[in-house]
Amino acid sequence: MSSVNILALLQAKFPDIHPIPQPAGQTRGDEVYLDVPLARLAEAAHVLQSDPGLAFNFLSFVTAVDWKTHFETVYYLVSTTHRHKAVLKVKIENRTTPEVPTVTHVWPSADWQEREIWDLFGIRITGHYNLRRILLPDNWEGYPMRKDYVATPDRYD
Amino acid sequence: MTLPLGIFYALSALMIGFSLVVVTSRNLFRGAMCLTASMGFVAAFFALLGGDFLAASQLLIYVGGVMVLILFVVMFVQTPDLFRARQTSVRWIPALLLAGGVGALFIRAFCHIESPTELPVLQPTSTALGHLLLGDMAVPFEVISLVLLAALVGALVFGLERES
Amino acid sequence: MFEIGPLLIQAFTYARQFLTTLGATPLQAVVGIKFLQTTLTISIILAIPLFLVYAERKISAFMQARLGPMHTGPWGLLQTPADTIKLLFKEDIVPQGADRLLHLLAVILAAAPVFVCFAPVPWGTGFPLINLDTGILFVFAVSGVSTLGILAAGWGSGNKFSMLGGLRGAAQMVSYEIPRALSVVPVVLFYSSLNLQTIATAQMERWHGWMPKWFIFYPGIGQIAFIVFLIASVAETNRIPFDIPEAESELVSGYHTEYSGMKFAFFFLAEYVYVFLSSALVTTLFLGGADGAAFLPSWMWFLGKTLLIVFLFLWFRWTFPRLRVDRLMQFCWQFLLPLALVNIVLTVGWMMCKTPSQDVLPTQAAIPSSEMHGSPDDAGLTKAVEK
Amino acid sequence: MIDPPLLNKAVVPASALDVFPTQAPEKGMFISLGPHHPSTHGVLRVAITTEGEIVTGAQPDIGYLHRATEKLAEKRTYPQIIVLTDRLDYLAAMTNNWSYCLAVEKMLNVAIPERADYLRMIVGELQRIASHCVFIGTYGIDIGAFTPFFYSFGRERERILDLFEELCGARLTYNYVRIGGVMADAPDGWLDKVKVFVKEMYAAADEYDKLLTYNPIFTDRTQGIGIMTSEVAKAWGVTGPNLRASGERADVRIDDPYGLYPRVKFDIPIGKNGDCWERYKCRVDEVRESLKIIEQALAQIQPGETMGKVAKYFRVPPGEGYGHLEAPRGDLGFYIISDGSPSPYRFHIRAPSFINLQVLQQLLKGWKVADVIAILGSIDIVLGEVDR
Amino acid sequence: MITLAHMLCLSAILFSIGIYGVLARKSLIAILMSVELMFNAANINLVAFNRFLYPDSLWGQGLVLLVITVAAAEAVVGLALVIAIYRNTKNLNADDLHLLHD
Repeated sequence: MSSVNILALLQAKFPDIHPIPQPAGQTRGDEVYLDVPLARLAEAAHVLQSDPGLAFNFLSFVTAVDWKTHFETVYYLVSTTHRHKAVLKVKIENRTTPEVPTVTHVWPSADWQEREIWDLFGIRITGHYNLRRILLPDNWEGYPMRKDYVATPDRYD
Repeated sequence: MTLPLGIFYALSALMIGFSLVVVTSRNLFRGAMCLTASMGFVAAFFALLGGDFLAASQLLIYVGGVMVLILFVVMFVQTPDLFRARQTSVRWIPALLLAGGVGALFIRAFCHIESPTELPVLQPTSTALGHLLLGDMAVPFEVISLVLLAALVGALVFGLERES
Repeated sequence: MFEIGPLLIQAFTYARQFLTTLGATPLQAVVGIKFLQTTLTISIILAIPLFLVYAERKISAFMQARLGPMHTGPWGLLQTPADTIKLLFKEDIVPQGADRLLHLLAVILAAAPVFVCFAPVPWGTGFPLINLDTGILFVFAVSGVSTLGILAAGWGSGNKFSMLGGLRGAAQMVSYEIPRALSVVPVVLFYSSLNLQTIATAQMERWHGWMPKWFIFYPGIGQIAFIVFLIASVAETNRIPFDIPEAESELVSGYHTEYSGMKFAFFFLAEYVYVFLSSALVTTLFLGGADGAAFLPSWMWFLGKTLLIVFLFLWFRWTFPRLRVDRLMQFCWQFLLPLALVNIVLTVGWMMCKTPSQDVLPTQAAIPSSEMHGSPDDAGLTKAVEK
Repeated sequence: MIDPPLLNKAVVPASALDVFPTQAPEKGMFISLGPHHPSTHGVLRVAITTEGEIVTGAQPDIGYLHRATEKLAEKRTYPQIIVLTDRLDYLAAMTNNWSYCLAVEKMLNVAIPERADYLRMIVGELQRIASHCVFIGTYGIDIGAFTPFFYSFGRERERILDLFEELCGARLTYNYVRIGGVMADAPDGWLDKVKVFVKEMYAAADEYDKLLTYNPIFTDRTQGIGIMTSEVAKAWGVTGPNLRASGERADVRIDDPYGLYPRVKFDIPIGKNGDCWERYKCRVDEVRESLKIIEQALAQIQPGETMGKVAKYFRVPPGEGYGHLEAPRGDLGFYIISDGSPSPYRFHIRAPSFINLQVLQQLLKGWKVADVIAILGSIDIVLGEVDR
Repeated sequence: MITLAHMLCLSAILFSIGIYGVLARKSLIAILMSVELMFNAANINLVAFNRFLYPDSLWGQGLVLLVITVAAAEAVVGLALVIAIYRNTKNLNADDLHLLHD
């Protein structure tokens, strides 16, 4: 399915979801890039997964990016039935207490990856059933993948 | 004291010691291990009294079978707090008196029993026991096998987990 | 041919006479000789694992496209002694949560019975070991004691994996003892004796003058009994494919997880001696014991057959995966046990057909008392004990 | 009691999963499997709660091998990152290199010389065989068979490592696939050696079948155990042989072709039920398919350049790129965001082992404790990639 | 020289230890174990009588074999009961088990 059809199907239900145009002079893949408002993510995820025309039944990966001014979470979706791909980007303006709703109800595969985002970026995943640090020790201070993270030298440095 | 009598007293002392641990120990597992040792000494007495087949059976059935079962159950049910709890009930004084009385009575009665001094040489008993069990004792033998079957079925029924 | 049996008997007779000339009473002399024999036997048995461990390492290496130990001594021959020395010097660790007494007792309980089990095994013609009338029953009874050692090890270590291993091990050993004992019943029925010496001697006859009358060659019955006994023996020794109690990939190391140093070594010693004992029993019960052509002495035949069965044990271990614990029990109760029972029925049927019914059971008088009785030594001991 | 087949047919909603258990449940037992346990394949800990023989909850606990690869990459130039990727899935470093290079090449938009692409395909498939050899051996050990390990790990994989050593000088961390091509052309006679190896590997695969695949004890322990339907697998993001064993014909080599895979013919072995045995069987069959691919690549490869036109020091144009390929353990992807500087602004790894491992939370439930190791082993994880 | 009296006194002591155990112990398993002690005391008696009074016959030993069998059956059923009780009440204290009492 072409990117136009995906957009049409989605925008019928969520008029505030927009495609992200390719910035001039920048490279990018052949996926459909969608800008999803933070508030609409949970509903949009449901529709993306259950709509037979979209049928994004496979969440390839979830990650986050620290843009210094704001955070962004990235969802890479694949439909194994229609063989099309989409990248959702959710902008999180609140930098002090960033929060994003979980998508584990829709795609269980987000489970640990969302925990990793919480662990490394400090973005609280609201509604996640088991939000604990996953890679770092439970008593770790700070969120190392943030750009402003200052590594405190330990005895190995 | 002759050598056999020395062996007898040594074995008796050990057996009684282990048996006492069985009824006094707080740790059930250790108690069961001591009971096992006690059973082994009973087998030794059987051997001393000429029951070679019997001694082997005692070892095979009691030590290798029944005691393993008991230890199994102990391992299933024993929780750490059971170690510390007193294992003796409040009735231990009357129980001690009763047991002592019965023991004293028996010993007093048995002390004066005369036994023959001339005994035949010990013979292997397996063949003769086989003939006895399937000959003169055939009826009790069969009845016992039925009892065993019933026990097996009963244990299975009790052991089945009821669907709640 | 070079038979050591008669030589040893001669030597022990001289030794007894020597003790008597020193002023010992007959009883003291008998006890002294028995002590000597026991010491000798135990020291021989203690050397078995040393050899078997090396054999296991080398054989498994050749099965697995590698060389095995090569550096310690020529072809790695000194590897096992070196390991023994290393284990002797290692620290003996007892976990904090362990029951210290049981932790120690378990090793003794697991390793000690196996030495006693060797008493009635006939190593060759005329070997001066104890000629027990209850031979095979005695071996089963005493080897059953080591189950307690496994349970005590599982409990005494204070570790969940150990406890699970101990429970599994005990359940497995108790279960497999049943088909193992039942598979021997046909042998006992045929030779109407529990005495291992009698069973071994009875197999020395020939069918049609050439075919050895070993029990394994009895059509049908012999093979089934042999297979059931062999499988149950592998299970009894806790080796792959039945090594559930010590399954490394599941239970870390089962009941000997918390053992180190020489205590650990003793579990292994017991395992290897059990392997040897089981093979010796297979040889005695099914392969005619020390029977063989005259160009080799009888004890060599016995040893050769035993080592062949030991090789089978090793071969199994390095070929098969491990059974799952519930399948293991299923296999025992639903396959081996019925098979052994059917075999007993077949045996009885065979015996009824072959002989007139009244002769199925030998009468007591038919057995000469000299045969029923042990060697002169035993008679002496029993008499002495009576006095 | 939980009925395992029922449980594993449908996706369990996340809310029905347990949080991390720290103590024994009221009825049952708490087993902490690992982190030092012989068959967790590294430093993985699985906290299991059981009721009798049945597993009622399982929570893998990871992070013991975390090396912050993603953070390290932000401080390194693009060619330097290849070295980091070697250390992710240390049993399949070639495909890691390749996947990363695919992502960067997409962003740079460089053309890869044909010979380099063929060499990549050959080493990639050899790497797949080597990785599956490790799986076959270690899975045998998990089930209790020791000998297959020495055949697959000590014999066949060793030969592949020898070939790699001859090719690039390293046996485990190759750094062979470079941005724009490969490090060096194959030495003289190397391709012939691969040809000889391929022939012998067919026989070896048959030998594994004899020793392990159709061994009654092995099939008894693995068939019908750890069943994962394709819905469950897809929902949990499982990829690679684990997904294919569930009956899904999903393979990046077909779905999203890269390199010169369109030029070769091969089958994708798929299973039906998605049990442990089929996950194992898929991998054994994949070894054969990889051999077919290598044979065709060897027939097609022509002499030529092995390095594209890439500057020694380069900057990647700003933007983002995602390159992925079919690694031995599944869909391995690298998501890179560049801001035009010599090092990436954000570097994310879609690690197949990490994502495959989370299905364990659902997969173990309802099976017997004795099956835990069989199921855990059949997922085939590498902790270097799980923890990154 | 071991006499009949020796053996009988020994078994009497063992038997009274068993009685004490049955009466004084709390745990059901311990009570079961004490019963086993009493069985064994009886067995020693039987074999001793056989040996000293009727040395030409084996009835005493045969009887002991039967007793051992019955004891094994008793232990199996008893332990099955213990397990069943434990499963239902999580308690094996004989003093606390009075389900039929009230």
